[in-house]
Amino acid sequence: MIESLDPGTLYPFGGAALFALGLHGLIRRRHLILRILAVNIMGSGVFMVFLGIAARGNAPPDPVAQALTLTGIVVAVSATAFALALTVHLARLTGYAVLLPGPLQTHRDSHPDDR
Amino acid sequence: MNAALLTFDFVLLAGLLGVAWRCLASTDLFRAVVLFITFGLLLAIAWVRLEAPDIALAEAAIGAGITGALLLVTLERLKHIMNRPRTDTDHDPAPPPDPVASDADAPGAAPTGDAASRAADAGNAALSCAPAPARGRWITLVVTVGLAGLLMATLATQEHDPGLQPTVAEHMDVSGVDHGITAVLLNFRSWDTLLELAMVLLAGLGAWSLGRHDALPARPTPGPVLPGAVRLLLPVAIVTGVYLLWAGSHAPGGAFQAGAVLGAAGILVSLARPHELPDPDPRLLRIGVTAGALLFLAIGLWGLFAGPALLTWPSELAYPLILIIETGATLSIALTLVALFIGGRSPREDT
Amino acid sequence: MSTASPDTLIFATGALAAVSLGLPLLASAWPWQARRIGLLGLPLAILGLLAAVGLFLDAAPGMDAPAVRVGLGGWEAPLGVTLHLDGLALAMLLLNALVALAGSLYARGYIHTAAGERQFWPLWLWLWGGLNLLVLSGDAFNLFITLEIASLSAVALVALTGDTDAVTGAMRYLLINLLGSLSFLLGAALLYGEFGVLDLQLLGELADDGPTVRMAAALMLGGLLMKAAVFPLHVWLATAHASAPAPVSGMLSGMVVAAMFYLILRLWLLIFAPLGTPALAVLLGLLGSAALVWGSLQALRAPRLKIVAAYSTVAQMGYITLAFPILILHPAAWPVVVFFAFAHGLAKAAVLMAAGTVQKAAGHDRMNALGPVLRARGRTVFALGLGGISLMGLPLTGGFLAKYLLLEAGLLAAADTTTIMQVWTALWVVMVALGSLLATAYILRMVAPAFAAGERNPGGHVSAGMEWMPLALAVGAAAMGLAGASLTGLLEHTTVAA
Amino acid sequence: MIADLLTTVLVLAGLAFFAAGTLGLLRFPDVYTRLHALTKADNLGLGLVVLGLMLQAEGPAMIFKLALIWVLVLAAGATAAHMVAQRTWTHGEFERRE
Amino acid sequence: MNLLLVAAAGFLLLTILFGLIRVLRGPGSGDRMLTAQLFGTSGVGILLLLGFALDQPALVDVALVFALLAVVAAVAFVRQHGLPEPAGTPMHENPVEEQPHDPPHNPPEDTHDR
Repeated sequence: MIESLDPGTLYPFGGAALFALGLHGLIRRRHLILRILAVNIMGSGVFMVFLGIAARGNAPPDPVAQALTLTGIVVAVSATAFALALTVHLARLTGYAVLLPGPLQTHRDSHPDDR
Repeated sequence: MNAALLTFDFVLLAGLLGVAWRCLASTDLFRAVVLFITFGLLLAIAWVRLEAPDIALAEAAIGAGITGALLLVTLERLKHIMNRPRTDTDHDPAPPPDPVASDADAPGAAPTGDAASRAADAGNAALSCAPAPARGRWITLVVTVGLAGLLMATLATQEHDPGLQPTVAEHMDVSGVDHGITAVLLNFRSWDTLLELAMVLLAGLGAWSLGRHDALPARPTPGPVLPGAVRLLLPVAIVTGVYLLWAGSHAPGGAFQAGAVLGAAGILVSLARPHELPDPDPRLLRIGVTAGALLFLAIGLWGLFAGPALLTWPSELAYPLILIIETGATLSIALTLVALFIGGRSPREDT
Repeated sequence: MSTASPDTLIFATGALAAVSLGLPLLASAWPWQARRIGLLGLPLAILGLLAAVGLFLDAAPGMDAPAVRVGLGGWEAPLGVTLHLDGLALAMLLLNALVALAGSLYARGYIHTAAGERQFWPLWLWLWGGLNLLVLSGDAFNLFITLEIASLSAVALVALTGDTDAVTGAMRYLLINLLGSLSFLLGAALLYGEFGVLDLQLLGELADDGPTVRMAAALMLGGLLMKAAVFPLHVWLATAHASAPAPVSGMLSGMVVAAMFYLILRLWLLIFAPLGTPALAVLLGLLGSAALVWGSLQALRAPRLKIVAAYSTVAQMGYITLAFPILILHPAAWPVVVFFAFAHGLAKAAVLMAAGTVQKAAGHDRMNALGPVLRARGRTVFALGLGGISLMGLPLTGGFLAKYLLLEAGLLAAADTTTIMQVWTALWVVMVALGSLLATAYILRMVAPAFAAGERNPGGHVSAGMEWMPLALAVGAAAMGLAGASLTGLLEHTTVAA
Repeated sequence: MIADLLTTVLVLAGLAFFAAGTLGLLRFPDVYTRLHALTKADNLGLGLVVLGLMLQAEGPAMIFKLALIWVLVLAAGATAAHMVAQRTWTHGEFERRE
Repeated sequence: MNLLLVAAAGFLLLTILFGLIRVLRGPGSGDRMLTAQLFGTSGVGILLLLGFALDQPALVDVALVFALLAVVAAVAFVRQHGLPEPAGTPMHENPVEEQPHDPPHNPPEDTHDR
């Protein structure tokens, strides 16, 4: 059992667990900063699966999977940076950094003319 | 020996999952961010264990240097916005309820502790957030645990597949570099890398389109410590960035790691700001941010007309071409990361 | 052998990809001229595209494989990234070109502040370019990056208006997109783990019926269904589409949602078709029907023009989700999805841009106070009506053609299946008819104030482009009913897994 | 052989300082005392580990790189400790252990 | 020899996990920042030990980058960026002239967090 558990098989399991943990956090927590952290943790889970696949077996690691992970990390960083900028912008506008519940806030039935 | 490594892996994975869980379950944003920075550190060590030093390098440069600083400054901006006296009523007629009052009952939000640190964080009251709502707790838990189980079961059925490692090794001599990952990134799958540069640029454009950045006056510090540290770290960071860029062709390193290190150095200078930051002409800044991808595409077009397809490098010219592209990419990435850190477009652009 | 040698087609594919990336890059490097780059570059790119379609149509019969595959960087499939150009891809490129061109001419008048133009045009060209690259790409990981590019530019464009609803909608849209992209990437990672290959066509040949393919299908299609706002995951659509600038709403409802369904269709045709089970058919059918009913009811209730159009998108996406159960039983009917994408894309873009014109003229788009403006602006109301007719599916319009083909495929599928599936297929056919009825209701609700007598007040100034473009798109949606044959001809040359 | 023995001793000593640093961080009452624990782990803990590893290094380039890393960590530790202390001092009222 | 280095790396990893208690419990943000700084140093230590244990010299470069950037997070924590928006140019003025439908709705009634 010990030999079969080389990093190539162990870490993808960790990656799957991180993906699920991040998804749980993304659904449960409503503050935007925590949701962005949850998305990052999910991304790290996916990259751990990718790198686990690259490191399988005792052959030298697969450079294509590692290159894809590097590309994925840079894409994740830029998406996170933009998400943080959007969060600050939303906080400036509404005073809150949380997505208000309810599907649509733009129903104007509370508008004076409509009543 | 590999028993020791195996226990190391188990402890590392347990640590990663524990830190991630505590980070997402915390009711204080600052604690979540610090836990996330620790998560990035443990992640870099995990990439080392998976024999991927390049990715560990990128994770270190981006996790420690860029994401950590970006999150901390975002928290400061949120705190500044929340605590700002709501004089501008046109945006929000009713002032938002006082955060401390509404969250006083939140469990775990007000830990006991020594007065100084507590007082130091009086301003942090805006950074506490309510714990997750009670309803829907079990459904989400069942769904996510089920998903994790399914994923692990699927991964367990997959037996070892050599992947593309043999094919890459076969074509290494033609690729112009002799480090596998750089060959894949800049020769075999260069289209992915070009689109990824576009993605970094697009994030910069998106952040700029939202609004202008705050004023950035010089902020001299009372003591000599910060300027001294910046004076020491800046040259070393630049030299390390150039070294990583150069080493990319035959050892772990490359455009993104170098760009991230130079970007982190830029962020350090924009934070310390011993003297007025040079406010570049917005037109030059826009060209500088786009230069990396434009140069990459321009060189690629030559392949479209002469060679079999777009982005083809002739094998004898491959190494110099790849080096030029990597240099352009490094500068553009560093510039974009600093611009993303500063936040908005420069006020000079709209005058 | 074919007259136009394939290497002109290979050059054309490479050139299409280079232009789709080059234009946005130029606009980002020189935003002060971004508007001119857009207005000059887009028509030229579309002329190139038409030339490529011509080349493809007369070269395709002679080619053995019905697709042009270009290994970028000179590296063939397993190692390099391959562009994949076939009938389906060309059809979606055409749709993207039409909606983007109309949107650009519309945006010429809609956005007139210099600061606004500097921010709008680069992002707008990135959205168009990102969708082009998405349609051209034939590699799983490359699809992930193009999905991210298209989604990020769409989110930035939605947030451009800067008011509370727009930024809230944009944030919700961003989170859904990130979640969808990550699950797509995890699916691709699983496929790579099992088969060691990322190219879609090679994956199609290697894919068996094992747990990995099943799990990858769930993750990738689930992520894409989230981005395509299929019923249970559609929450983000109304806020984002209703509060975005009008040309962006047109592009989002017209092309972005259709591109996600294109990707679902592409993955279905190449890799995941053997996984289609009757149970999945029933599930998708129920989702589609629920979307149809729920979207139409919300559209009937919504107080604002743009929100009616946004909820009608949720409803019309129900049609495409309904097409898949029939596809599982009768695989040869897959062009129905493309017909729906075309008809809905053109019609919905026309309706949303017309709504934008009305909003610009009247200062608001609350429907109970739009009577005077609608009565005064004949062209815009005609565009609204004509687009609406195509959405309803009245005869001779594009919508009718798509619904007719769907019903025909439904009846064919019902002919040779078990009795239970026949009952379910009959239910889907009834739902399609019901959907048309509900669509008629909310379209007429939009246009009705124009026919009542009352004072006429054209409201604020609106540029010529904002009046003519919705009309042009609406006429295009209607004329598509007559051009069915050429679209079918184009779609014949598509790679479908053996 | 001697080198391996020396390395073992030095690395173990370094670990002792790391342990002391972590223990101090957990046990000390307030911010100002905790930062002393942190800086001990920095300069001595890592210093001894780096010294131990220098014996294993092949060329002078690696030895120089290890020394550079140690100097950088020293600078980082000192700067961070100073600034955190200054910020807590200015923002929080002075907390003295009666 | 390699066994010792790996064991040492494992020990440092354990010190990080123990240090987490201070991050979780630490009343003030200053404590948490200090702990993050200590983790940075322990991280450098682990990387160096693993670098020599698995003889991958590239890990020393990773440790170098970590050492270099450890101070950026601390400086970001200390140098608040909370500066007022530039005077007279509200941050979120609409670049695209969108007719404001009307003043935004009043804040939601139910309990919400920030």
